[in-house]
Amino acid sequence: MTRITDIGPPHYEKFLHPLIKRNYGHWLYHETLAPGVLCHVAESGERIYTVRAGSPRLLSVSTIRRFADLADQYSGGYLRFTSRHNIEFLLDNPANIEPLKRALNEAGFPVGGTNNSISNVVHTQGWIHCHSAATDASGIVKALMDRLHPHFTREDLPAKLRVAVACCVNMCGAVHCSDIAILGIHRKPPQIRHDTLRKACEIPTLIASCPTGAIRPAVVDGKRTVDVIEEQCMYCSNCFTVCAAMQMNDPENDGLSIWVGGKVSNARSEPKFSKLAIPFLPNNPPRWPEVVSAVANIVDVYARHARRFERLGEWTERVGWPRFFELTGIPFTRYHIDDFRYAGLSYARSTHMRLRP
Amino acid sequence: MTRITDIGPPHYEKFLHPLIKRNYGHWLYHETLAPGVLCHVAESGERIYTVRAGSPRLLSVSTIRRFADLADQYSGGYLRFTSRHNIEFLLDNPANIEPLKRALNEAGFPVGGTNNSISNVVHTQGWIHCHSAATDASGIVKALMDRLHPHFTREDLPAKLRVAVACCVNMCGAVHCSDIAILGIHRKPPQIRHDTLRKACEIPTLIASCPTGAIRPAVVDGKRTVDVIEEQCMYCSNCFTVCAAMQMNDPENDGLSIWVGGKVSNARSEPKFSKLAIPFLPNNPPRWPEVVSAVANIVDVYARHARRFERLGEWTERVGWPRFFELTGIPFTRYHIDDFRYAGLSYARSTHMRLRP
Amino acid sequence: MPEDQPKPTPLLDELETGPWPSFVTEIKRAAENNPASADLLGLLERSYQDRKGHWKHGGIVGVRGYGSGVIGRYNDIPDEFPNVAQFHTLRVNHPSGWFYTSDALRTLADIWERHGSGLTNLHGATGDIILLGARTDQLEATFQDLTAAGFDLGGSGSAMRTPSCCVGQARCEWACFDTMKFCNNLTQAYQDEMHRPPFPYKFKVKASGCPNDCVAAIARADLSIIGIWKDDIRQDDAAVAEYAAAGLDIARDVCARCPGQCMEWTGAHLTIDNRDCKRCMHCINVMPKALRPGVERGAAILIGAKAPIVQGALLSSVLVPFVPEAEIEATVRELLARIWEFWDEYGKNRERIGELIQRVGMAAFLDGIGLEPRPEMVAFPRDNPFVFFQKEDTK
Amino acid sequence: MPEDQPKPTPLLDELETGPWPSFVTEIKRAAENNPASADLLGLLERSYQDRKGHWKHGGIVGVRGYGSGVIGRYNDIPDEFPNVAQFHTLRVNHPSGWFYTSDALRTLADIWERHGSGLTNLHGATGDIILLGARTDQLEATFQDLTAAGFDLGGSGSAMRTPSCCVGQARCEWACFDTMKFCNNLTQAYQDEMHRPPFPYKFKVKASGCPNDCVAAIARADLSIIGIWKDDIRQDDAAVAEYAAAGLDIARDVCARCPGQCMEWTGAHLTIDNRDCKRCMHCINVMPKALRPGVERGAAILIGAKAPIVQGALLSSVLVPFVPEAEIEATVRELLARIWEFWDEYGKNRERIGELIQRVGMAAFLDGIGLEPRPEMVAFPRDNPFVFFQKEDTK
Ligand code: SRM
Ligand code: SRM
Ligand code: SRM
Ligand code: SRM
Ligand code: SF4
Ligand code: SF4
Ligand code: SF4
Ligand code: SF4
Ligand code: SF4
Ligand code: SF4
Ligand code: SF4
Ligand code: SF4
Repeated sequence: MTRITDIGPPHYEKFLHPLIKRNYGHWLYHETLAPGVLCHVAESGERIYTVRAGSPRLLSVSTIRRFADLADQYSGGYLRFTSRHNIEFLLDNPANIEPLKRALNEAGFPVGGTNNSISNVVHTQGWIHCHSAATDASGIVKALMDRLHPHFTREDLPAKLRVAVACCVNMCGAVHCSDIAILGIHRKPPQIRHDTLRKACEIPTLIASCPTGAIRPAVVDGKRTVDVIEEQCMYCSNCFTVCAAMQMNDPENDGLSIWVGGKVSNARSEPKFSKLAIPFLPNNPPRWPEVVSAVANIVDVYARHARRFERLGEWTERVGWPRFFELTGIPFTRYHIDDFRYAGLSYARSTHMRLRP
Repeated sequence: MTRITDIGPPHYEKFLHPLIKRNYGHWLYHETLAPGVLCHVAESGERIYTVRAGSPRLLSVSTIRRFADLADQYSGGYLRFTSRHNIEFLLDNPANIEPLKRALNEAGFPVGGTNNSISNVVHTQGWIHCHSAATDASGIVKALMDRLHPHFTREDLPAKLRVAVACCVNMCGAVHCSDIAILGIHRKPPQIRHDTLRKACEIPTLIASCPTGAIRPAVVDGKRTVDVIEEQCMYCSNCFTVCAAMQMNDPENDGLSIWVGGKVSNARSEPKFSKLAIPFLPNNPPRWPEVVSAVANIVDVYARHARRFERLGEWTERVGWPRFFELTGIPFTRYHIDDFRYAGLSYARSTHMRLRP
Repeated sequence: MPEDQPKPTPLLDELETGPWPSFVTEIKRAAENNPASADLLGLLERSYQDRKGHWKHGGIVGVRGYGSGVIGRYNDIPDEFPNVAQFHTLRVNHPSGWFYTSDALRTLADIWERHGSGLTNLHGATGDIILLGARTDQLEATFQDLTAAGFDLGGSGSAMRTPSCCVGQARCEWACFDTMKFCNNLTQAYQDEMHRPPFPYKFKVKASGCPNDCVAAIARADLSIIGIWKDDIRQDDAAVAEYAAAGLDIARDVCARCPGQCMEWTGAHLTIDNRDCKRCMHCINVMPKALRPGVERGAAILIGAKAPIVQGALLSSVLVPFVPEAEIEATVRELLARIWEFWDEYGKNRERIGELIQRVGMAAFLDGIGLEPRPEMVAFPRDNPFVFFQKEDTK
Repeated sequence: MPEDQPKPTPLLDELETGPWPSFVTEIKRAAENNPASADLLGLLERSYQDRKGHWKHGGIVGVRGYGSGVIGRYNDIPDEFPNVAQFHTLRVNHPSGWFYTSDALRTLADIWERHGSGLTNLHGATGDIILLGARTDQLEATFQDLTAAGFDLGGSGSAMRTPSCCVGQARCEWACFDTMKFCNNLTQAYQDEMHRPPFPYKFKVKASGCPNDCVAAIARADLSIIGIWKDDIRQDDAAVAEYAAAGLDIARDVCARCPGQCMEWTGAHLTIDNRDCKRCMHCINVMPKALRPGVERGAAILIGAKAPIVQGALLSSVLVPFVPEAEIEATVRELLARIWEFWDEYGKNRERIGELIQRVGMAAFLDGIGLEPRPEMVAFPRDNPFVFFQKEDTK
């Protein structure tokens, strides 16, 4: 058998529902029938029904097979996943909607995530697979969504609310542009394993890897190695990426920071980066209670105060960040003031102020 | 006689109109009676009338005496100057308004500059007095205001329009936050007078003065001097400020750039920097026709298209900069794209676009 | 082989309670007949106890002839967890739009049950099917089974990464171009660049059918293709009236939120000054039955997004304001060739294209790839007066 | 002494035509009986011909015991224009608010006719009375005449510069504090810092009575004091109705332009949700008879504005969001002491305070001067994830 290479992925057409194929590019409008249930109407008058369910993203083959079975039973075998890791069944028969919803709920997969809800949490590997992780990702998502899932199954928020978790500042996923982002961080300079460093790493490459120039050559026990100027280290872990002897993990000092007000869409306002809300919360598995209640609090405050169709960052921009800190009760600290390249542009350069808290 | 020092300026109270003294801090509202004529009404019911006239700022003692005479005649001897170098006569008797206006007009000082007009042009020394000037200032202002003065004597613009001229990038005056700013610029690296450099300047200080590191030590004819890496020079003149042997003046390459859309006030929008409209126009005394018509064109386009109470920068932000370039006919070039510290933040980071010119 | 008695995992067990579907349950399901998954559970419990990860740097592992598609991974206490001593993931290129049939999913499940941990991510943050954890000696076999079934690996390392796209014209009325066709064609066109890393660093392409940007292209793709239209929003007055009748506050919730400040609702009639419309989608989003993008459709091409490491995060910025639908693919391919050439010549090692543009300046980059500067490329023209004039413009 | 026949100045003569008052006419007036002004005219004509300036670097000139207040100036063709071979300007501190009596102006005119060119700027961009051009040997005499008449020099060089302020409570209903009193007191308090340059670079203070900022404090003062109020806008409904009746489109021209998005006009009644008001002044500006700032008045203190040389222009940013009227002066003086101490310790030569803050970071600066961080100080909290944690906050 000749070895097959570079064939790329299977062509998507093979996987399209016949109704979709017929109406491809000819959709007219859509309606929401219930949270998690959409109906897209084609120019031809045909309708495709979508039932969306939450997924833990980390799926065993047995669950995959279960999804396949559900698809066979209710959607002619057609299904897809979304850009936020939800699963969507594509039905031509509306009579199958309720049975499918029941089956999904029984199997433990909540239906929802559409429109002005909290959809699935985009997240990363964490302790499941990544060497770089300052925290776990899946566990935080599970703990958080156990608390927030009513906002998944109901469309009860002013606008879409996108939550994301990244287990380190590499920020795999669009964490930097999320309504609420939970970010694993280090808070101590690398601990250097001088014994293994020489063998494992090239010292010049290592020194060059540090964006702040905190790493310099040193001699320890007569051997060439490096040391780190502590004040200059911003715990970015870039040195660890190029050299495993620069250990970043530190159970006491690693933890989570919370960022808010980012968005991706161009709807109304331009895309925005998330901004720091809480600089540090402890890494507290298995349920990260500090993180969960901090996020739930922010969601509550937002839900109560924002106007209709106002994303979290649009709300904070309208009412002002001081109001955000006041309403959430989160203390404003020196860490909230930027000190990076563009810091100056984040200072308040006007007298536009709401002076009565 | 003992030498008097450190007495500071005379106390302003000595110079206040008695009506002003009586109502100091107790003003209720104001009205505009005509362009250049304001009436401030005090809580007491008393009224002070202000007649404002344009001034060239550069005044001979004989003109100063003339103003003093006019004040004696019409405003009890009380007058002031504004933060934009206009002169204001303070009258308690409204019957004097018209005679004063006539007298001012006869003397060649136009009355106006209030509300939605072009007020006086804030400007700097230019060839009158400054060693650093890439152009003259007073001459440009005169030529420009000869053209724009109807906008001074009438309040016929959508909002205030503040014009400023600075004769070099030191930008004395609030040129960087003006609706329209005219800026004298160099476009060539300094010509080094190697003969005088050694005597006149300290080489290390000189090298350190260059923000881009373009200056390096060199030896010419066996003498220690410096040279300039041309590609790295941004013609900022900072080296010339510390060392006169770094000559910047160059009649062919010095000239003017035009900047638009800045503002200072917090009214409606936050204060803004002016943005580049035209990277270069030639230095063409005595009337700088290219500059005058470029600015007049921008004023015209603004006056025709902006909404009421919309400053120039607020208008461009609403309709978008592409529209500004289209309507004014000014070509958009590589020079309009920033390449300084914050450049990245000036790129268009959304799809918010008006696609039909 | 699993041990007779699975190690207790009290911390993880806690995460099997509660309404949200549990990844712990998934691992346990896989662990039922897979020793690697069982050890993964144990190792993860250890991380939960120790509050730190137990994975080490991956070495270079992969399949024959490919330089990417596999992330090597080893744990740091292999004696205790030997079945995950090697636990490499395969990134399998997903079908555009993440559409599947039940059979396709079963095929993947079967292959992965045979060769790996039985655990997956559907999907990875870049979009790949992540097959989560295999021994080195299983990589090639998995690969061969995958290609036999019509699947191939995605990108990793300093390569073209697996492109992704929104559902687009398959199920969305707003898609201004065929994102799935575009994505699939592009993926096929750059198989070599995906599988044999040729670049200074990673390069990602994502395509969204409209400015809602449902694949977050503007935030996380080096080249972001976002559908947009040029002409007027199509408007159905009767349907507008329906929304109003149904209680939508059009003045407050639509017009007042329009960033173009170009909508007016008289209480009976809606007018849009389309010239000032910023194509933000908001009014269309709120009234999908009444408003639709225009018919002169195409895409905007933006460049340079990335995560913060190490010079700060970037959003993509406008490179080409509008390309008509029919020309998108050709334009992108032409651009990619020029961009990659420039990057190859001037990019430093581990420098994303967005960082390179920031370093050399947008104008120099445009010169380099032969594009004219356009005002749509900037949010505003420069406000700093230090202009580097070019020799040819001076005397 | 003027030559018998003044040199022809055809280029400058051109600038005596046209409706705007002519500076050339002013120079000619002065030149009538002043040889320096006559030579200035000639030298300027030469600049107009050559299209370049003819002034050289000024040396250190001044009056006894002062390190500032005089800008030295020499021309580069002194043989041709000997009467402006030395042409130094004196910066004379203006009375706060630029108020004068006719007598005061005449006194200044007389002094300057005696000792200098007879030319002035009313006023310089910092606010001083500029006496434009004197020989070195006249500086001390001018100074003594000035002080005898109750005037003194302003600042120059690395000194406290002449503070300035808007007309404020003298003639403006919106002034939230007494800018003129503040400005005058401050000027008197820092005579030493003004006259004997003690700093790394220049330091400017400007005070505006309200957010309209009529002295551009936020754009060009190292310390910007801007009046503001804390409570509700005072509203006179009858007067609002008058404006509406007179044709003002309150919905479009006022409410829709309100950056706080907190105004509503029903067609009959105006409501302001004052909690969300950003104190921008717009509605008050448009309807001065109907709306007024509240009664709980004071000022915001902002720091750091400067022109672009050489790290880019800066606008001042919020340091203290609100100080009640009665405490403004004391607060500013206390702050100045701490700011100058910090600047003295950490500032580099020719580094403005705003640049220093950018270099060391706002947080470090606040630590240094003993102020607590407040959310009003930032437009938005940081978006970059690289936080330098302090030792005391970690374990
Ligand atoms: C299925 C999916 C695309 C895909 O190819 O997988 C999708 C599908 C739709 N999106 Fe989306 N969006 C999807 C991810 C996104 C993302 C990306 C993300 O979240 O990472 C965004 C950008 C989010 C952001 O700004 O941070 C996104 C921003 C929107 C918006 C703009 C919302 C806003 O007001 O900012 C709309 C318009 C709306 O909902 O009114 C929208 C609207 C829609 C519509 C209504 C489009 C249509 O007519 O079919 C679709 C159903 C919406 C729904 O879920 O309520 N979609 N949508 C993605 C579902 C993710 C999920 O499982 O929740
Ligand atoms: C006299 C003066 C203060 C002084 O102490 O000298 C002054 C006086 C007044 N200003 Fe001003 N402003 C004065 C310079 C400024 C400046 C500074 C500058 O131009 O360099 C600004 C900031 C300009 C900017 O944003 O670039 C300024 C921004 C305003 C504004 C806000 C305008 C806006 O919409 O952005 C107002 C409100 C208005 O006019 O509606 C205002 C309003 C006023 C009022 C109506 C205040 C009042 O109730 O008395 C005064 C008469 C206004 C007029 O000229 O129409 N004043 N005003 C200054 C006159 C300058 C001149 O001769 O033209
Ligand atoms: C698997 C995945 C996370 C996930 O759980 O889904 C992932 C995992 C890793 N990413 Fe990522 N990235 C993944 C999507 C992303 C994304 C999102 C995207 O592509 O849309 C980003 C942000 C966008 C971007 O590219 O900037 C992202 C930004 C990074 C970065 C920062 C790159 C930068 O230039 O800022 C790194 C660090 C690096 O390259 O050295 C990184 C590095 C890594 C490494 C290879 C760790 C490392 O330092 O070598 C991680 C391997 C984990 C593991 O053991 O499996 N990953 N990474 C995602 C890829 C799955 C897939 O192929 O579908
Ligand atoms: C006279 C005046 C311009 C005018 O025609 O009104 C002036 C004239 C000079 N300025 Fe200025 N500046 C004048 C107000 C300003 C202002 C406006 C202000 O104070 O409100 C600014 C912008 C605000 C600021 O301070 O940033 C200003 C920013 C500069 C700078 C840039 C400083 C910076 O940090 O960016 C320089 C360059 C320097 O200090 O080396 C400078 C330097 C100079 C020097 C001393 C030239 C030099 O390089 O040594 C000029 C002397 C000209 C001469 O021969 O008389 N001048 N200068 C103004 C002072 C008159 C007065 O006392 O009333
Ligand atoms: S965010 Fe960091 S720790 Fe998490 S998967 Fe990406 S690289 Fe690994
Ligand atoms: S963590 Fe980052 S800042 Fe700290 S030493 Fe390593 S590379 Fe440098
Ligand atoms: S702007 Fe430049 S040339 Fe003009 S006065 Fe100021 S320093 Fe001199
Ligand atoms: S003009 Fe500015 S950039 Fe050029 S050499 Fe002089 S100091 Fe350097
Ligand atoms: S990006 Fe636009 S076209 Fe694509 S799915 Fe989202 S809304 Fe539809
Ligand atoms: S698409 Fe956005 S900008 Fe255009 S009319 Fe609708 S709301 Fe306004
Ligand atoms: S700043 Fe305010 S208080 Fe001062 S003059 Fe201007 S409008 Fe009046
Ligand atoms: S002062 Fe400005 S923000 Fe406040 S209500 Fe008036 S317009 Fe709105």
